[in-house]
Order: sequence, then structure tokens, then C-alpha cells
Amino acid sequence: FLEDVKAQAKGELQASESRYQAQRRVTLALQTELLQLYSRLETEDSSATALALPAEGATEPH
Amino acid sequence: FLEDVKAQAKGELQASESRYQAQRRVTLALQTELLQLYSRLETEDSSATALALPAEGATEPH
Amino acid sequence: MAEDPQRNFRSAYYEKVGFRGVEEKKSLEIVLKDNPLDVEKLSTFSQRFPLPSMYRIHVWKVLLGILPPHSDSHTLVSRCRLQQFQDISSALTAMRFTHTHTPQTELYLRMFQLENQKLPRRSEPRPADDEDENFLAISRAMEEIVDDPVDCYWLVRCFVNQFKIKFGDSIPHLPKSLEHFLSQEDACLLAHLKSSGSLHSLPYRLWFRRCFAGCLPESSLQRVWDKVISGSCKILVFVAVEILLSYKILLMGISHPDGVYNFLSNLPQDNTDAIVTKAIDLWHKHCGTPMHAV
Repeated sequence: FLEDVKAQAKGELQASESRYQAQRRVTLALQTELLQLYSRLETEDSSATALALPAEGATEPH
Repeated sequence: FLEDVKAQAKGELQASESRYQAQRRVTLALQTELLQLYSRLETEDSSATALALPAEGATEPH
Repeated sequence: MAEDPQRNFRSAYYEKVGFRGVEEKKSLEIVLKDNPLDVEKLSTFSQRFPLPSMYRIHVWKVLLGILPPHSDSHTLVSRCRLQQFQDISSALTAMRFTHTHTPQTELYLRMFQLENQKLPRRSEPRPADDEDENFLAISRAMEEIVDDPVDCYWLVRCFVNQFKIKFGDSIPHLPKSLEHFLSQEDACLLAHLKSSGSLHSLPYRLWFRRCFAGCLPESSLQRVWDKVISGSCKILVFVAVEILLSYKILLMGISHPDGVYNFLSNLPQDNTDAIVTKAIDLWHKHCGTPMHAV
């Protein structure tokens, strides 16, 4: 009977742990995606600056 | 003794549950951040397009 | 139980008049009333008899460990399974991997990839590899069998995982096993397949990696999967043997391996129930019927 109680608890714990592990994988995936987006933003920001500079120059009277 | 085993099992399940909830809060925060980043990227993309358009127009002969 | 002549007579009678299922359904109901469930008994039952369709999904879930043996825990565990499904699928939506119009099977694949840390980068998408394609084929078939998307994902996920863990080492040997049993059943057909060079280009991936998903219609397929889920991958060999035997005359007339491959990859769907029934009989004949008391 004791074994039975233990087995039941184990079954429940496994389901709960699997749910927790999935959340951890989700966190990792989200972090990867965020990292990529940030680096994309930085590239765009710097290229936007690069584009903006000659454009500004062009408006200046020669 | 049986009560003891049951109590222990309950404790473990609760610990797993709270680990899960903590991780869940993390992923929710990350998802919110992701949402903001996407909209920021989109704004920049569309303003980049908006900027690019008159510039293109300007190069056209009048 | 099996030695009881009275019972054997009765079973034979039921079989003849088409009531064979009645007795089996009753004995399954008795097994399902156990708490905790005796998983061993359940697998023995599924090895011996076709599962009544009203209990199939439930039995599969227990056999695949989606539900634990203790019925008292089913509510709690089902809630965990549901939450896990929701957590992963909503993260995929947030990451814009999936949209409202994404086919369910693709969602399942992404979920499975995420759980296994194999999600490709969105900026560097890669085409689906063999394993992805196998997963998708199994998902498409499971979708036809199971209505609830949460159940469907869990069944595909655990089916694929269990298949790999339990049978991963045996799968490469199945073509050899097929050759062995075909030589016993029809040496002439085997000789033809060998001499035409077709034996090495049979649709083994469809048969032994996808477990006939996309090859057999669901009504036949689920009877094969009953056996796979309850612990046999040998059944796959016998289904393949029976397919070959059923189309022997036609196959004997095809001398090009591509022709054989193409025909078998697009199997006519009208005769598959009979093929599966014969395959299960042949499997019992060669591998014996599990004799645990049910």
C-alpha cells in the first residue's frame, strides 16, 4: 500500500516536472529570439544613422 | 509513517508547482518584452520606408 | 482462461456471428476499473485484441504514460498536460512561429522542436528534414483519429518518443526481418523482388519510420498502432508482408524497382482492413499470442 502511495505521488510529480521543464525550454527559446531581435535593432539603428548622415549633408548648401 | 510519506509527496509537488509558477512569470515577462520589440521594429521599419519614399521622389527629375 | 473449452466455443461462436467484440469489450471494462490501472494487463489486452474505439484514446494515453496508472491523479495530471500545451503554443505565437492559420500539424512540430531544443532560428529557417517529415506524417494521421488538439499533440509526442526509445535499435533490422518472413510465406515473390532489385527500394521509411501513417487509412492504421503502442514493432513487418502478399500478382508484373515503390507508396485504400486483419493473424502465428490472463 505504501508503494502504491509512492507510485501515485511519483506519477503526479512527473507530470508537474514535465510542465516545468517545458517552461524552461520556452524561456530559452524566448531569450534566443529576443537576443536576435536586439542585434537586428542595433544593426538597423546603426545603418539608419549611416543613411541619415549623407542625407543631412545633401541638404546643406554647397 | 504513511502520513509522513504523503506529506513529503505533497511537499515535493508543491515545490514543483511553485518552480513552475516562477518560471511561468519569467516567460510571460519575456513575451511582453518580445511584443514590444516587435512593435518597435515595425515602427522603425515603417518610418524607414516613410523616409525612403520622399528621398526616392527627390531623385526623380521634375 | 484460454484452456476453458466452453469459453473457446463461445468465442468461436461470437466470432462467427460477429459478436466477437462484446466479450472483449467487457473484459477491457473490467481491466479499466482497476485503480491503479494494471498497465501490463492493458498492454496484453491491446496486443491480443483490437481496442474498442470508445476506449482507444484513453488506453493509448495510459500506455504512453500521458495518464498515470492511478485514476485519482488523472484530473491533476490532465491539467498539467493542458497547461504545458498552452504554455508552449502561446510562446510559439509570441515568437511568431505560428499564427491563427498555421495548420495544427505544423504547430505540433514546432512544439515538439521547442521541447527538444531543436527549434530552428526564425531568421535562418531550414527545410524540414526526414525526422520532421516523419513527425508530420504521424501527426496528420493522428489528427484523423483524435479530435482534441491537446490529446492529439500529447499522443503524437509520446508515440514518437516511445517509438524511438523502445524500437530505435530494432528499426534498422526490420527490412531483414521482412525478408525472412516473406521467404517463409512466399519464396517466389521474394525471389522476384530480389531479382528485379525492388527489395532494397521498398518504401521502408513509410512502413517502419512512419508506421504506415499516410499509407493506410485511419480505420486500419489505428489497429496497427494498437499493437505498436502496446509494445510491438514486429507487427509492422507483418503488415508489410501482407501488403506484398495481397498484391503479389500485380507486383510480379512490375519489373522496375521504381514501379514497385510507387505502387506501394500509393496503396489502394479499399482492401486495407482485410490486410491488417491478416497481418495480425500472421503476427500471432509467428510470434505467438501473449497469454497473460486478461
